[in-house]
Amino acid sequence: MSASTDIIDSEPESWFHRNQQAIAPWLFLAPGILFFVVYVIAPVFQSFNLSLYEWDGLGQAEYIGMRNYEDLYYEWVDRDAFYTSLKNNLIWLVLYLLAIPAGLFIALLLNQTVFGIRLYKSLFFFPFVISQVVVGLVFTWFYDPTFGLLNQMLGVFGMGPINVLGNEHLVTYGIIAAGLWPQTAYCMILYLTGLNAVDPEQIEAGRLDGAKGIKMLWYIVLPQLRPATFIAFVVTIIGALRSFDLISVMTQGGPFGSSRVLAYYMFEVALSEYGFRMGYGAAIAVVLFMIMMCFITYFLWSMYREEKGH
Amino acid sequence: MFPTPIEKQPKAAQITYKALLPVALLLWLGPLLAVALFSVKPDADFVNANYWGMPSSFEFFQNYGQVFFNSDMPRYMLNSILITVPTVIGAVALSSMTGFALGIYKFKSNLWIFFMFVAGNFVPFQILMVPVRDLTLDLGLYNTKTGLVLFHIAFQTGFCTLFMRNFIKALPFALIEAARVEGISEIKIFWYVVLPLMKPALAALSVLMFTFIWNDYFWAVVLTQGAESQPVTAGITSFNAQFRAAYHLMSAGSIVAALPPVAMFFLMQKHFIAGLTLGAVK
Amino acid sequence: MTGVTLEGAIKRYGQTQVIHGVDLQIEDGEFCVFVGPSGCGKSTLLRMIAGLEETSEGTIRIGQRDVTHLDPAKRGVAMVFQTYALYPHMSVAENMGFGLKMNGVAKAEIDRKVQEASDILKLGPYLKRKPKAMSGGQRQRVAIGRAIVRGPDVFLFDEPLSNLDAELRVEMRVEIARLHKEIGATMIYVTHDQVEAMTMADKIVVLRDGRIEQVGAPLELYRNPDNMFVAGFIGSPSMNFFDCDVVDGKLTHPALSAPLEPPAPIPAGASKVTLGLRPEHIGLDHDGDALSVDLTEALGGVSYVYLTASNGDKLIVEERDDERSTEGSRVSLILRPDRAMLFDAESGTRLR
Amino acid sequence: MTGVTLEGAIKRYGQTQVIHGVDLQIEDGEFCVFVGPSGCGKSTLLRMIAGLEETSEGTIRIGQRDVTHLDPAKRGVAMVFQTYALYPHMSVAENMGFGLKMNGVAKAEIDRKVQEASDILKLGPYLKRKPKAMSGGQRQRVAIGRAIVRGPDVFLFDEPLSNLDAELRVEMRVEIARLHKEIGATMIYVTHDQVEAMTMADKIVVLRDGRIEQVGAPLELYRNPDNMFVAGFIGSPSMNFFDCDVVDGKLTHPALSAPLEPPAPIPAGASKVTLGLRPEHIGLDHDGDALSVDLTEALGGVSYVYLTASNGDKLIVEERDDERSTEGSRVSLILRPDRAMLFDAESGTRLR
Amino acid sequence: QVSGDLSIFLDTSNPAPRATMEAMIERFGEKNPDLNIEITVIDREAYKTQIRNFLTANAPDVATWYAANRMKPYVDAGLFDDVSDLWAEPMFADDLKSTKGAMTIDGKQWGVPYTYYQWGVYYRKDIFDELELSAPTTWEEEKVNCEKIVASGRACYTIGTKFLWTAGGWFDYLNMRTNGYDFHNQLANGEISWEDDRVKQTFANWKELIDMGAFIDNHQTYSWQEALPFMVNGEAAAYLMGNFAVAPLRDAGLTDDQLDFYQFVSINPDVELAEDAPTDTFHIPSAAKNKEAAREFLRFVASPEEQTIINDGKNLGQLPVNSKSSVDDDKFLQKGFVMLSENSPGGVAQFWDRDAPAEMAKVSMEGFQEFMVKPDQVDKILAKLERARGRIYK
Ligand SMILES: Nc1ncnc2c1ncn2[C@@H]1O[C@H](COP(=O)(O)OP(=O)(O)OP(=O)(O)O)[C@@H](O)[C@H]1O
Ligand SMILES: Nc1ncnc2c1ncn2[C@@H]1O[C@H](COP(=O)(O)OP(=O)(O)OP(=O)(O)O)[C@@H](O)[C@H]1O
Ligand SMILES: [Mg+2]
Ligand SMILES: [Mg+2]
Repeated sequence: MSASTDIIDSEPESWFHRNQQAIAPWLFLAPGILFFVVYVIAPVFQSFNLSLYEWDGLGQAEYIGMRNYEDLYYEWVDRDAFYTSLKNNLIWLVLYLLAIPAGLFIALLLNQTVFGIRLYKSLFFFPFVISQVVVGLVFTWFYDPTFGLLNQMLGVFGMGPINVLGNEHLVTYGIIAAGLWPQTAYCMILYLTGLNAVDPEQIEAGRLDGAKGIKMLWYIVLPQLRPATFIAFVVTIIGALRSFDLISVMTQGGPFGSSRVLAYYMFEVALSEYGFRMGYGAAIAVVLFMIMMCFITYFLWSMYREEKGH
Repeated sequence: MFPTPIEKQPKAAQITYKALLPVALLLWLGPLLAVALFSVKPDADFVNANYWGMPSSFEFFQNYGQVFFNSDMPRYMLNSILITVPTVIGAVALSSMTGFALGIYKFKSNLWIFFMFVAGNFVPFQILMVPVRDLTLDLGLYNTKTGLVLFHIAFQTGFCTLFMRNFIKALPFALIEAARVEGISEIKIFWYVVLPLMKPALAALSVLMFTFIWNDYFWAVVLTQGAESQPVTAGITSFNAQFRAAYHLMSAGSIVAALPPVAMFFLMQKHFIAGLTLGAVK
Repeated sequence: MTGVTLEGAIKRYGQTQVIHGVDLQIEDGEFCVFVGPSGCGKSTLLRMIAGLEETSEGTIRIGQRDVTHLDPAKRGVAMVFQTYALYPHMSVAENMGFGLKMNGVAKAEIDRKVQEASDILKLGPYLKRKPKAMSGGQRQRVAIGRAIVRGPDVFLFDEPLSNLDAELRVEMRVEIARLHKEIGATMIYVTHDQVEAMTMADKIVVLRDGRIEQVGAPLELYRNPDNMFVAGFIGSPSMNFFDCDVVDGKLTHPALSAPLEPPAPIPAGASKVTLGLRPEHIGLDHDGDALSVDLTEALGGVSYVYLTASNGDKLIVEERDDERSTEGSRVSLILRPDRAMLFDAESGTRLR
Repeated sequence: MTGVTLEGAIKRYGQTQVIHGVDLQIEDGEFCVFVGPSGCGKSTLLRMIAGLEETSEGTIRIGQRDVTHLDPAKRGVAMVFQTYALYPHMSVAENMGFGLKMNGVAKAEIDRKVQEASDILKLGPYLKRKPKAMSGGQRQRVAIGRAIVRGPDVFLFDEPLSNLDAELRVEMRVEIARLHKEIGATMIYVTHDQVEAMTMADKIVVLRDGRIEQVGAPLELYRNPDNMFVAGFIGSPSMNFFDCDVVDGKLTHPALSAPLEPPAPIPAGASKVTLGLRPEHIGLDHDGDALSVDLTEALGGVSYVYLTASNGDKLIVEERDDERSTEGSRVSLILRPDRAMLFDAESGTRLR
Repeated sequence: QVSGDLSIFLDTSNPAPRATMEAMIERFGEKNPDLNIEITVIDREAYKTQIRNFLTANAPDVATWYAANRMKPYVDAGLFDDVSDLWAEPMFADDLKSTKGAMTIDGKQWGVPYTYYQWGVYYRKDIFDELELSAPTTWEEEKVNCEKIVASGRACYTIGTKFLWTAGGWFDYLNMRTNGYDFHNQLANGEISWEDDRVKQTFANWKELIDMGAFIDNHQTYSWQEALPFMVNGEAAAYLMGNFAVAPLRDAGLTDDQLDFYQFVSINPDVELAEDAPTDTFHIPSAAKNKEAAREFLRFVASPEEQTIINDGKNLGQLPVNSKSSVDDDKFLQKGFVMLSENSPGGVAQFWDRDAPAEMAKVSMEGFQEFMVKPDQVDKILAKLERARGRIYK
């Protein structure tokens, strides 16, 4: 076997070649970072800046300092739209989390190997694939006070019709229920894959230890589903804070603004028919961003720990 | 396996389970089935308050024909395709590169750049609304599919990078080292070694992106207007305005709008679910 | 009496039968090891005893109780898994006490028993730790502790040491042997490791394709195997087999310098038999010429010589101390006929 | 000349230094094995030679060339990884030819070289297969083939066999030894397997905490270790060490029935030394009374006896053939003084 | 004859008006064969948000919009072209005089109207006949009628307030009948407190109707179209709406024998009757590329012939803005025309959300909707509106 081949020639290397490993990552990153900075990172700061201005989107922006935030504060004090939006956002946050246990429940129901179960799983997952716009429409009809399926069913039980989307106390819950539908499906799939990854030997160890049913679930399975739960938690929180499509399609924030959330309110203020207070909208977005930032920080922090753990 | 496999349980439980499954499914998909039912009913059924009964006549072709030949629906669908496909290609291409860079190379700011993408992905996108709209206006891309595509690519790059980077990071690093020992340049490592290995991730991510983008409504409303460039999610609302209170047509329209992602899901189910769980986060 | 008795135990997965009617009696306090090639049904059999797999037919008795259809938790067995199967979210103490807690035992009682077990296994300092923060050997010890705490009649081990590295394996092996002596419970132990089986077992059960090939004490199997399978399976390096022709009542083979007096009577009419000789029972004559030395592997104290006969048959011979054959040289064999074994060429059963 | 020379090679990760100035000369065509406990820096050293880790200080030469800061590809080395690192999407032939193809070698040339390598490794029938469709041993052979195709001066192996099961490991071990003989290139091989090191190496490098403890031929290390670490590390079961008191120029220890004439001169003034004896170099006197038998492990051909001295020291003695000590009995040792070694009690260096 | 490209954005997305506009543009195209016309029809609701974008980004040559305050932000931002030159032409100066005021800001004209329409009460004559009622003219009659209708198990009025402005219509009428046209303008301009007693009186009147169950239930979930079936099915007897409601009602099967119209009743005899008659308009964006063709188009639209055609009963079914054109002999158009020209001494308002600034319109109409659901909360709602007034008219 010959010992030397053409690979080993000591011609002088180009600068690029020598520093390949240091430069390459930046070349690969450049387009992605460029796009991301221009369209995502910079706008975040622009929004912060804009929230100090009054601007109708047409003329010249006028610097007004913290006035937008003051206005928000007064809206809060007066229990006005901002208050409603923030309150509804909290309701969304809390109730949307129901998708997690619900998803777990369905996942447990479907984690079997009977004939056709694959089809069942995908059909149960189905709502997640559909656009929220369609989901919103579907649920609007479902809730329709005269012919909606809900009231037809209530009628069977002799209960009077309720106008879910027209009642300022029920409307948010009604929309959340619609949102829970696809979100539950999402959590379900996460849990199904999580359940797949549960160590069967631990289940067996648990059986030998006499843990059964709920006890098994609580003491052995759930702790192992922690990663799935964490992800479900993160996506649900994000989904709750971003909720826009459903509100826009189902109620447009109504009746009399009682189903607004921050995300919708800011759209309404900034870009809807009666809106175009860009700075004010930006201020609302900043508030929303701050809330989200808590969760982002938490998420990044746990990711950081994991990365360092390895 | 948890819960205990049903085969190991008493016969009675097995039968109950198997009987209950379809019932549960029907309840779960009830609202959708209702829409499907609506979409084949004649107009008359709604006038006669026959909302939930059997269709008095089966008007599948009539209703869907109306949607396809007598509305802007086909145009919206085409727009959706012209928006979704380039976005998917663009975002996946960009993020394969960023994912590669962040997953393979060790450099100081690696983790921070990665976190930038992740954090950006979770930003409530409403905060981007006003500046992005202005940017798009300034670029002269307002109300163009290109404007929408560019933004989607940029925004989705966050999620896709998270996804790709984690996938690439999980590849055996020895493969890269083996290639380096063989004197293969970094670009070629990316192209010939890593990219082929990412096929499952690429497939999963593409499918996932397809549904995300197809279903986008918010940005469609913010950055486009009119049948010329709006995708079907936004189109469906004006479609519904056109056929206000014509439930059979609205239902048919909704079903048509929902069809592509649903078809995608069923065809690529394996990839889709892999995508959700691999990437883990939306 | 808490021995384990299997009678005609059969296991089917759907159509395929994987355990074919096993009859086995394990005495109270015995250390019984299941060995056999991969896929022969060792784990399945063990799990049937544990109750983790249903028994399709036959009965399983623990002591006097028929447990064939009993719940695993009710059988009075404890199992130690290959992957330890510790609950990762519980501390060591919680892991060990979990079974008792599930059975509603009082807190104080649990603590006492956990303390007891951790004393036996020297786990005291680690009771508060999570399994993640422990080495493989420590984890396996916790898994054993968890079994001890439940005070079972029968301990079941499924390849408990195969995830450990060589050194730890030796250590834990000794530990388990000591434990058995200390608490004296019946133990059933699955392994594919020769050394473990030989050193730990009171009784070895050799399985093959879901059937028992032979049951016996380790050295009995080593010295007196019933068939070629057991002879080849027990002992490392494996026994050398020579397919000999029977000529005038003597055995001939290219590797043998001279026809050999058969070590056992040859059945009438047999023209072929298989001769078995262990590497340590063959010596080398360096003046001989029957075989060539392919390779010698010197491990320090011993070395193994790889030989090829003129008909291509390979064999391995052990050399000790400072004798070393050089590669490429030619040698012939010095046999110890008293240690040679004879097997039927076809069925592989031992001829005695 | 394509040996490998390391001069004062140092590796730091940030603040922590993991290789502390290694000087090593590996001759052209030599088979050199790195051994040492986990984390001692074997892989790091190998990867420094490959160029996959930067060398913080010192120089590395391959043949005459200083390659310390050269690109891995330019060093003329090929590496075989523990995990094979085959490109899963390429066929065997493509895997082997990939490096050449990427470097612009002509198709015909590639085919020729791949053919050549696959002939050496008997991979002919598998050239079209994907790695997935091959067994572990075959995969590792492909990985080696890939290395061969590049015709490197130096082959680097990082625990190439540790992912294989015991049988295959033996097979591949023999294969690599044969390969080395056939192509005669310099090979550096990292392993933690005693047997591999002993059987394959021309030269063993024993590492510990990033420093070389001893370099030498296998049997030399076995027979003539420089210090306690090497003596204990090489050989299985490990050498027994006795911490002896020096009384009147003789060695005393509770395990020894009588004071022992030291096998090597004791330094003036030393009151304690350590005596080392391998298990195979000790015999047992069953009429003695110095130690008690804890346990015997009978492996068939040999058995190991675990003994405890009156001061609690443990030791292991090998017994052969049919002698077997019974547990609980008392024995004393029969030493082979010519095989005994003496070590400084403090530093552990060999006293000769 | 003009040539080049002409791009027109329309918000007439409902089928009937859409067809009308498309036909009209086609006629314009026939007259100008060298002109390449492109039409974009945008959903009427969506149009309201999108106009800002396209006026700045990719402006068409002609766009529909609304008169009065509604066009002010765009005029102020310089997005609409000054078309005073058109209004100086004889046809505009003479024949369109009546709408000139609505098109004027800062003494200049910024667009050209193409239609307007009356508001009023459309009712089911057959039901009134069945209950032996006649069209009311006074508040008392109105309430008496309503009581009888409610007693018959029907609602007096259908309404869908999901998109809020329908409630604005009710407020406009009740307010203008209670306090008059000028008060309407002052309130819209933020010159009057929402907690003023006069405003409270308006709401008190409104509450009378609400309390007696005059309106259908769940109106907050319906759009105005979704509220039509109640009237068609006879579950409600009347609808306060613009004349554009006639077409869908007819389409739904109501004949002219069943459907009739009356002017909103007078409440406070001291104030003169005033009406809402919103004017729909065409504008030329400042950024238009083919302003010459655009002007030609506006002339075409305003011409008596076209005004006659597009506003006739088969098309828009509304009132022409050109005094030379003839009003269709459709009975509703006739009645409306007479009402606006002869029986509206107080003045003609555009509509609440066109006269009030957008933000105030939004907040107040939300208040109206809330009031219609929870009339007892009136004080709270008015306080809220008053706070909003303090914020908005700075
Ligand atoms: N769930 C199952 N369905 C069908 N066949 C199975 C199942 N589990 C095990 N088997 C089959 O039963 C046989 C025995 O498997 P078992 O796990 O008991 O082997 P083993 O002796 O423990 O092997 P190993 O040494 O590899 O652990 C194998 O042939 C296996 O393929
Ligand atoms: N990237 C790194 N950063 C910091 N320390 C490292 C890094 N890689 C290795 N080390 C340290 O260097 C030392 C040597 O590691 P190396 O992998 O060479 O050991 P090894 O001898 O190959 O061990 P093993 O037998 O377990 O493979 C270890 O203490 C390890 O912790
Ligand atoms: Mg097994
Ligand atoms: Mg290593």
